[in-house]
Amino acid sequence: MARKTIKVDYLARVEGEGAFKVVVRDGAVKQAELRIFEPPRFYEAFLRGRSFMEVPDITARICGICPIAYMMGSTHAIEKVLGIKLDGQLRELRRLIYCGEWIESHVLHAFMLHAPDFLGYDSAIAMARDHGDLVKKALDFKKTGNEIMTTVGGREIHPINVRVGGFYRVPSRRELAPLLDKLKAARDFAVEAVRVVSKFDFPDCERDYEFVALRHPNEYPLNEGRLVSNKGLDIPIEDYDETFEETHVEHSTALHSHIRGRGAYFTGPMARYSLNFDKLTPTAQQAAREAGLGPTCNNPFRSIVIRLVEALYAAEEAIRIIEAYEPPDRPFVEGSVRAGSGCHATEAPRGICYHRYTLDDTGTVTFARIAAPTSQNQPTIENDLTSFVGGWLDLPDKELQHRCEQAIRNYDPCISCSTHFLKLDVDRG
Amino acid sequence: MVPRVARVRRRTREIADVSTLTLEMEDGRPFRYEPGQFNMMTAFDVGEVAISISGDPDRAEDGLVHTIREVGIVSGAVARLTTGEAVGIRGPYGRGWPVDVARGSDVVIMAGGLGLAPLRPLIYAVLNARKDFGKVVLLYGARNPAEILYRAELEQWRRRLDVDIQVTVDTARDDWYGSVGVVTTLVPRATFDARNTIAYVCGPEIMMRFAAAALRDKGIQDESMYLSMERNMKCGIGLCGHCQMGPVFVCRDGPVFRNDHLRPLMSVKEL
Amino acid sequence: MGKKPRLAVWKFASCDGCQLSLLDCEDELLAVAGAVDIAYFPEATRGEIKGKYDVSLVEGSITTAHDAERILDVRTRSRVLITIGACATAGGIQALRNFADVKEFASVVYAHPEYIHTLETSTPIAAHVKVEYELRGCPIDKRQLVEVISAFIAGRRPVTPAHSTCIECKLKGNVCVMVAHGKPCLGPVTHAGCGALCPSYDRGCYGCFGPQETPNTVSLSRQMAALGMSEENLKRIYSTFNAYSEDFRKERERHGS
Amino acid sequence: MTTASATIDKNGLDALIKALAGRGFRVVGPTLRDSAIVYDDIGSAKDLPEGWTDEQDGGTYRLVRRNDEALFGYAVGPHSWKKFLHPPIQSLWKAARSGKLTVHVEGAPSVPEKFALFGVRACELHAIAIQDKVFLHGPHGDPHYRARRENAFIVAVNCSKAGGTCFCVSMNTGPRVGSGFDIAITELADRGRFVVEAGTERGREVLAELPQQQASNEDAAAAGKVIEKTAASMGRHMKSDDVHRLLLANLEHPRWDDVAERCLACANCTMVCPTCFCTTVDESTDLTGTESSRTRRWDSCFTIEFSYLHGGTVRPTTRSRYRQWMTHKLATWHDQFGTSGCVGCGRCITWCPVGIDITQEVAAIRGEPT
Ligand SMILES: Cc1cc2nc3c(=O)[nH]c(=O)nc-3n(C[C@H](O)[C@H](O)[C@H](O)COP(=O)(O)OP(=O)(O)OC[C@H]3O[C@@H](n4cnc5c(N)ncnc54)[C@H](O)[C@@H]3O)c2cc1C
Ligand code: SF4
Ligand code: SF4
Ligand code: SF4
Repeated sequence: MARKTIKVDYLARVEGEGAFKVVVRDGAVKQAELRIFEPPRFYEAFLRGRSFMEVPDITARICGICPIAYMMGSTHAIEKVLGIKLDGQLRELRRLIYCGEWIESHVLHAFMLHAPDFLGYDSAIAMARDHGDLVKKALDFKKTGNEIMTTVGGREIHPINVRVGGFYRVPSRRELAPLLDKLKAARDFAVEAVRVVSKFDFPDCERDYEFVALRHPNEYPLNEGRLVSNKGLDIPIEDYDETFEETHVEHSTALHSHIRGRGAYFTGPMARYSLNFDKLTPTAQQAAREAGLGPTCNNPFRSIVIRLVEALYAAEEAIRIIEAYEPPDRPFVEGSVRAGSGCHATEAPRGICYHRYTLDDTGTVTFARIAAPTSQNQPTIENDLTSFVGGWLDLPDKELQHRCEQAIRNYDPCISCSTHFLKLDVDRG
Repeated sequence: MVPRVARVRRRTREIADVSTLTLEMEDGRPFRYEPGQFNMMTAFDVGEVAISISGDPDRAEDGLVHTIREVGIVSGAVARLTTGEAVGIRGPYGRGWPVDVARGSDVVIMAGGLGLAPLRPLIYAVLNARKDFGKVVLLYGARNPAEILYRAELEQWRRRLDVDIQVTVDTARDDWYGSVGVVTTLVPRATFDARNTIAYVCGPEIMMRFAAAALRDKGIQDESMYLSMERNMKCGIGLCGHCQMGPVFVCRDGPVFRNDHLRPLMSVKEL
Repeated sequence: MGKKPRLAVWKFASCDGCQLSLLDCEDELLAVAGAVDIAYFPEATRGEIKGKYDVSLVEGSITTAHDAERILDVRTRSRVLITIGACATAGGIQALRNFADVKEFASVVYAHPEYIHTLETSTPIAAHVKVEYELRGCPIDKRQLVEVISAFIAGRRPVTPAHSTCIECKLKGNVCVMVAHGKPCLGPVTHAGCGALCPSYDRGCYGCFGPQETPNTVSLSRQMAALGMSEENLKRIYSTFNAYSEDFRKERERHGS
Repeated sequence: MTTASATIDKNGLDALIKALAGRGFRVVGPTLRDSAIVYDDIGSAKDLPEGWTDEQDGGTYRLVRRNDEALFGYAVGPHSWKKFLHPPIQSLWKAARSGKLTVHVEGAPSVPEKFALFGVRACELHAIAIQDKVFLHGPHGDPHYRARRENAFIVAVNCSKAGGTCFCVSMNTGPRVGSGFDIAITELADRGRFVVEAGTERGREVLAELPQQQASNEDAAAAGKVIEKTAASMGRHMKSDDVHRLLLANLEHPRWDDVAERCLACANCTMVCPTCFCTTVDESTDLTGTESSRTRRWDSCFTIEFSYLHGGTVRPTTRSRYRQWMTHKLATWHDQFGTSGCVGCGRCITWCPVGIDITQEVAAIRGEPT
């Protein structure tokens, strides 16, 4: 049979550029490929030769949606080389700024990118015409997240106040205080938001994932913890390289990750939630229960609910931190520059973000490796899609394409960190 | 610092990129000014620029007249205002052409390009009191025939016979019967009594430099020459500092200067 | 005002941060959407109006042959083309490849460099097509973005001064970090726009808005060296997000290859 | 006008700040921030930089501890009072538009804040007097400046320490405060007292409320000594009597090229100078096209746009821009306003990131060894 390739429209509302290709043979999906075209930018190559002090500012530029994640990963990894461990208020401030990014990123994804799918709009702007109040409140929520980042970090995108060892300047109580009322309003909205999205029409779907997330004895994981999974993995971050492997496939500039000897795994909000439900605040737990979620969730279509539960958590956590805040005596801790290698992983809004650096005795980077969440999830996304598309093959192409888009958006694939437009290619053989 | 609102009563396209607006102040009162003064004109939403008044000072009740060349965004927005539209006016500002000093003397008026606009109120003032002055000569240079400003009016004045009007263009095609060459080439041919003449010059800075030199060659002293300068202006009233030229504020001390004061300043590069 | 102008947002090699700035204008976003037709903005909408656009905001640099073609198409479809951010305006951080061997870079990052199709250089949009206006910053400042859009709608010149960051710093009442704390700062040679953020946070500017209108990098470098900056660090400080802008590139070269 | 002086102690000084606040003034004065002494709101004597001083030189400023508890033992810092009287950003007017034809313009109200400027030095009094000439005494005044200025209460301080870049003596502007204040203070740090005198009736009224003592002859003499000592320890000197002629006769001096090689055209000197007054205006519009406004903002002759005329800029080179700045300060200011534009405060020297020194530049043009 002649090869027939159906080209469908671009996929929008994902951050980054890519395409989706489905190969159909004999009425069954043979292969689904998430192609990531984001032009390579070679961060790991040009980080070599830079001073350790420059790394957070440079890695922030990997992604405009989650710069804090890259700043946190790199600072912590380098701090391990320099023998720095932050505690007290500096550690809290780092959690605070990360909460800002979680709120910004989750609310952006949930309301600006994902909710329009469920409600049948092209965009949040179009959605605003009928759901003005909801969109406005969501924008305010997002703005509050951004304001945390601007207050602590200087600006929301590529903050300038994060450095190895802490911050350049720490905020005063007076500077943080105005955030409190906004966060409290945001928290109230978040409870409502969880309820609103929980009523969306979700397909039934239970996937069997190996969830991988950080777990910390005392808190919902952001910057610290052990790498654990629901299938028995429980390792220190230092064992990441031994445990996970990245491969390079032809159809993508993002690298694919697997657990050595086991295969695909899934990181991100669903994994974090399912592995750390007990560490959520009572309000967040209750909101989740009322939304019909159990302590674990295997339905990727419900990820939007989980994102908002996490945003709710982040708002409460931010409130807690600000209420207890006392400015530390110094904005940063100085380490001793020495040769060595250090790695770290943090929980970016989209999942585990791993960094490893080797420095020479002048503090110059000689080796850098960064594993972004989207590339870790790519094999899982492809597996899921292969399975979903099978059930949709009878749909008209336009409808099929729309379904695929929606399905891909479940994973909030920040393609620019690995990689925009998703072009759907259906090769029906 | 707050503009008054005026309304466009009439807009006339003079030449390709130059229009004349006749404005009416919103309070309905005539706008009085001296020849050579300017206004700060605001195109609302766009910005404010310095524009000379180009009307007849003795007929202020006929409206406030400005002639504007569209060179950029703000001047473009002002020049393209249409009948009825609002425009902001601050002014009149600056020291204009001293008319009285020329009573009893010959008058030479030299204009280059749009420089004719700020000189027009002076021409009206002189013509309105024609018998107070000796010979009146207008030397005008434009880039090409299509660029000649106020053409109909120039014709009218020419027909009066009591003014000597010479027009030249830098370049022309065959259908131009007038003179070709820069405006300074008109000076040697003009007839006036150099020892008893007041000259008024306006045009691009480089043109004014050469014009002043040509007039000097003809025997007119710098003390008897007046030139109008342009400098960047943000306030028009000596507070913003932008229009400084050495010791002077062009907006406040000028824009019209006697050349014995101006020449030393013009001779310093990038002053 | 007649018909609403049609706005398109395009992405080339970048981190998405600059276009995200538009979504980060939470207070103005709906007003912007009311004032212009957002005709093409894949990051925010799957709706797409085909054809020509009154204004295109272009993010990202040109790093692939495909993108070099695509920008030509964007140009022909746009009445006014505005580049947003350091990538689009100066090549971005990825332009560090312009000083290196791309093959070697690819081999460091990818197991199969042969799968990677990329140009030897990362170049600004203006190196490929005519650009009406450039908005600086890594990332752009969202107030400046709203300013540019508002100015475009009103038909006025946007207020985005090209002078030094120092002026903004002083307008804010900051204490100079270089003079009072001895910290090297690129503020004097850096284009204004950010509101002098870094000095407000007690650190020297690292030049993310690129060179100001008349930068004297030679004199500043001399002073930073006097403050203890090594040649190597002098080279590094000019080698970031605007490394490929002419002024920073030349200064970079003065500090060793 | 001065009256027989009295002395007050720190409590008296504190009472003074509170008395001013009680009269509805927003009291602003020297206080510590970001390792410098800036001018900002002060609520009590505790907010003053007790026991601190500064070390200043071309391009450098460092705070250092004094070995006493002096409250005014430092020279001028990065701020000047113009930030209050001639603020960096001033709204001028707003216009509301309905339809294409109707525009309603409303001037920004000049409801002034009532400032009490606390701790104004002699050079700064002169600087304020100079800005008065610019903004009040010309043919067109600035209503916003006028409103703030007329309300301002001035507490001056005689300098007890010359800064490393000070040269008020050369400019005949200090260190002794002459006129233009409501109250003047001289700190006798070693005695923990301040000699105070009133310069105006309202100054006298305020002083009368403070706990005080008659100044002894000894205290008065000590105050005189403090000022004399300051005058004798200026960090910089400039021969200023002929500087007008000197600069205007040397507009093509090679030294301008030399300074252009060093000058960053960053404009810091103009921003910190207490007399520099230049501004530009920004138009802004909202997204709905119904409102626009104009705002005035500090500008500097070091920018390209400053002298921009269609087709090019009058001063494209740093050479001509620096020359404009310096000749304006020291020479053409005399022609424009009948006074020097420089009061010898030294800020432009200290806060120039590369330490360009106006006194040295003058000396170099004069042909003195620098
Ligand atoms: C005293 C005086 C009288 C003038 N009279 C007239 C007149 O009668 N008719 C006329 O068409 N033009 C006149 N001009 C020139 C007119 O002001 C400029 O053409 C206008 O400012 C250009 O502004 P723009 O924004 O359109 O152009 P752009 O080139 O975009 O200029 C940007 C900005 O620079 C400044 N600027 C640029 N050129 C000049 C200039 N030549 N003079 C002052 N500021 C400038 C303005 O602030 C302007 O907004 C006069 C200028 C002065 C100083
Ligand atoms: S101060 Fe400099 S580096 Fe910092 S945000 Fe501004 S332009 Fe960027
Ligand atoms: S020119 Fe310099 S020394 Fe003179 S008043 Fe201004 S800042 Fe002070
Ligand atoms: S003199 Fe100094 S402060 Fe002034 S513009 Fe030049 S470098 Fe900047």
